Amino acid sequence: MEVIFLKDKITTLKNLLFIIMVIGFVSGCNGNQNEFIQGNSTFGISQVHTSKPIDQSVANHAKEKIIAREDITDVKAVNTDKELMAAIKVENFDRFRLKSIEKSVKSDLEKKYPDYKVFVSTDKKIFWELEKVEQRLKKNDMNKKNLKNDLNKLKSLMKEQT
Amino acid sequence: MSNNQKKQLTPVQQEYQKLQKQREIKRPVVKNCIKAFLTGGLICLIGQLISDFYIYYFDFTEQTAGNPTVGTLIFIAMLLTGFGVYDRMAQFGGAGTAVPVTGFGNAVISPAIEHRSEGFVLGVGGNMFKLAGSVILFGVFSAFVIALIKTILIQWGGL
Amino acid sequence: MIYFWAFVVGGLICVIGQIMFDVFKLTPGHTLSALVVIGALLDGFGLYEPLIDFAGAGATVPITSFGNSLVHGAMQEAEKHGLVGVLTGMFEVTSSGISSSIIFAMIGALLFKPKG
Amino acid sequence: MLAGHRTWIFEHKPVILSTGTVGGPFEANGAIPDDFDTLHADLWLGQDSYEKAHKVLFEEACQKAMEKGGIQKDQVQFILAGDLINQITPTSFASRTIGSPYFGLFGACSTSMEGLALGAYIVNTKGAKYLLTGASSHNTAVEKQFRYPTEYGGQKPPTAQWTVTGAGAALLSDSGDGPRVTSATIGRVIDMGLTDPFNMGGAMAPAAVDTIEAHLKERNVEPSYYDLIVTGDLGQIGREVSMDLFKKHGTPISEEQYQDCGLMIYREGQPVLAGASGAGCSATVVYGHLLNRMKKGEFKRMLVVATGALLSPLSFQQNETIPCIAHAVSIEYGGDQLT
Repeated sequence: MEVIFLKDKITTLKNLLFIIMVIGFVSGCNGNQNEFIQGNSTFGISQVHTSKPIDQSVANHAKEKIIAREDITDVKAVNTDKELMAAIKVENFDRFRLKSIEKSVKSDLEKKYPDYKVFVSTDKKIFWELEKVEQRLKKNDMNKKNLKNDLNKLKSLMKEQT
Repeated sequence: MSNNQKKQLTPVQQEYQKLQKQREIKRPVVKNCIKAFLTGGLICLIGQLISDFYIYYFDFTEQTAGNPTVGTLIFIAMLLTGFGVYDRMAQFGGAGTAVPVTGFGNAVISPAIEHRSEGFVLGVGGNMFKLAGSVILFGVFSAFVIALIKTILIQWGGL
Repeated sequence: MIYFWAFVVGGLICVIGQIMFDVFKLTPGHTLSALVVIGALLDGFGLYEPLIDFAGAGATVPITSFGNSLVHGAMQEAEKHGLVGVLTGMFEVTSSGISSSIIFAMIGALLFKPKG
Repeated sequence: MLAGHRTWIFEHKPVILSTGTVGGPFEANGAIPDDFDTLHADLWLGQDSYEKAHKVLFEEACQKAMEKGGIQKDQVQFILAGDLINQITPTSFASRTIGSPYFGLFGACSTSMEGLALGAYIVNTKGAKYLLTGASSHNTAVEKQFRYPTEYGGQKPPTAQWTVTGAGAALLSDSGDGPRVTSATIGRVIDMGLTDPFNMGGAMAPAAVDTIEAHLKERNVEPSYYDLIVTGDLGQIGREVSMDLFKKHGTPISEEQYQDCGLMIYREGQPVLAGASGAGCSATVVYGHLLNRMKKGEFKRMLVVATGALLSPLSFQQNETIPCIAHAVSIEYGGDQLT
């Protein structure tokens, strides 16, 4: 019996493939929309006003400065007393120049905050992680040690090449 | 090359080939390209989803997520090949299934499964790379030449 | 947005492959070998990395990225060890594709019978 | 008796006493499943390799033919058969089981009629009383050898053909009742310089045309003498191209009269692209479907032209062209026959 339905199986397979494709397309477009909305709403970038454990005003200023650039759609940044770490999201078509954007942002920040060791990343992972750190800073459930550990972890992730 | 071959043909052969060409069913190039675009795009989209999954839930960056993504895609290719689905997908998708890394996986896995009847050493081992071997060869050799030239230019040319 | 571009760029690379199949009547072996060489060349000119930054998996999943990462591995080692690095660093980056293919092929051979 | 350069007229008209046809799952799902004696739902036939399954296919076809003809295997004098696998091992191994003296033949997909022509000649000259002839092919065993592993995702162009999983065997005898083999024309190797291994029909068509025209001329009959002129596995393209050639040469063969086994065995909707092919294609269709129809009286005379492409994976890789061959055998049943 199995044999006789071989042909029908193949057609179902084809249909299935087609449906998966359509779903893929639709969900792909949805993804875009979400991101698009996010991109717009981040004109008011997330600010972290806290002095505990470390004052984040440097990070906040840095964020304002970075977001002013046209090719950058979103930014997260955190600072300790010696280090400043920023993760940026780049406008889609400018992603072809990702490496040079990263470099120029880094050198800008280094000029502006010569007292800080600056780290800039375009990586999604760093972006998401920094976002988490910012959230926790906002909720005030972070101490100096925690923050340092987190940033160290991110630094080692950034150093890791494939 | 084909020009050279044409020259060696006798008039009778040339005449027949012309006649044959008219009757040959043409490959539906545009349709095939659209199918390849959709299938290939879908596989890459799935790859992106897997990659983001690894980045989000594990300690991988965009750079390092490549390895587990490739591994996962090849694992999926193994299942699809083993259950006899990948060749059916390929008849639809053409290059859309062959060009992504899943196609490379399929090219290694399918002869391995096929030649199991000749034993693990001579069959599976001996035939595993009979399709993918050329990809590795030309990839490695061209990469070698390119990297060599680039290194020499950087070291001595001060590029 | 990255999903959209991954789809489009990945799809377009496959279309190039399909054209090589159908218009130039190349076998899959020839086509894939040519694409790998193209990937290696693009990286030689420093063009493939920006494409990966732009399209993500759309550029890393097609076989062209195999050529790209071979060159990349070789260049990384070459920076550290000079010319010898070109030889030794080749598989530094790509090893996962090949090793997972081999491992899953063996597992596949143990688990499956060809279905025909 | 030789007529012309390469046509044998069999004055004693050897009889096809009985036939045996065996098919696989894909054939069971095809257009003529009722004309197979045995159909297997399992492509492996319970064996552990495709090649062994291939061997079993032919064994079963031979046994079926002997069973239906009421002949014991020690009464069979010769086996003339072949297949497509390297060194025709499946057929040789099957003949080991049957144990009769054996001629291994290779004519690619034309093997079925090569065997029938030679077998008829031997029986006609009293070289044997009972003789088995046949051919077989197994889709995946052939795919594995000639193309890619079966699970490999290679897209086949619309000119490609589907190799039949099947075996057909015929028991020939000098006396008895059944369709009779009346003449045969042996083909020449014809090469039109085609190189595409996914377009066999186009490459084989000139060989079929050459043999058919030689047969008609040397036997001195009009095409209308035959109710059916049936080619082995030209497929859609090969059939159309050969019709073009007939028109060009002024050979009056009509569309209805000119059929192809490769277009009969599967039904529409099966993913066979341009049609069926393989040594088992002409063997199963002729020994099953067509002889059954003949016995029912649907037609009286047919000319079977099995076509073969004599390439190997190696010759293709070395950029060689595809040489082709076709053998024609006329089978007649009832009605008046030429002497």
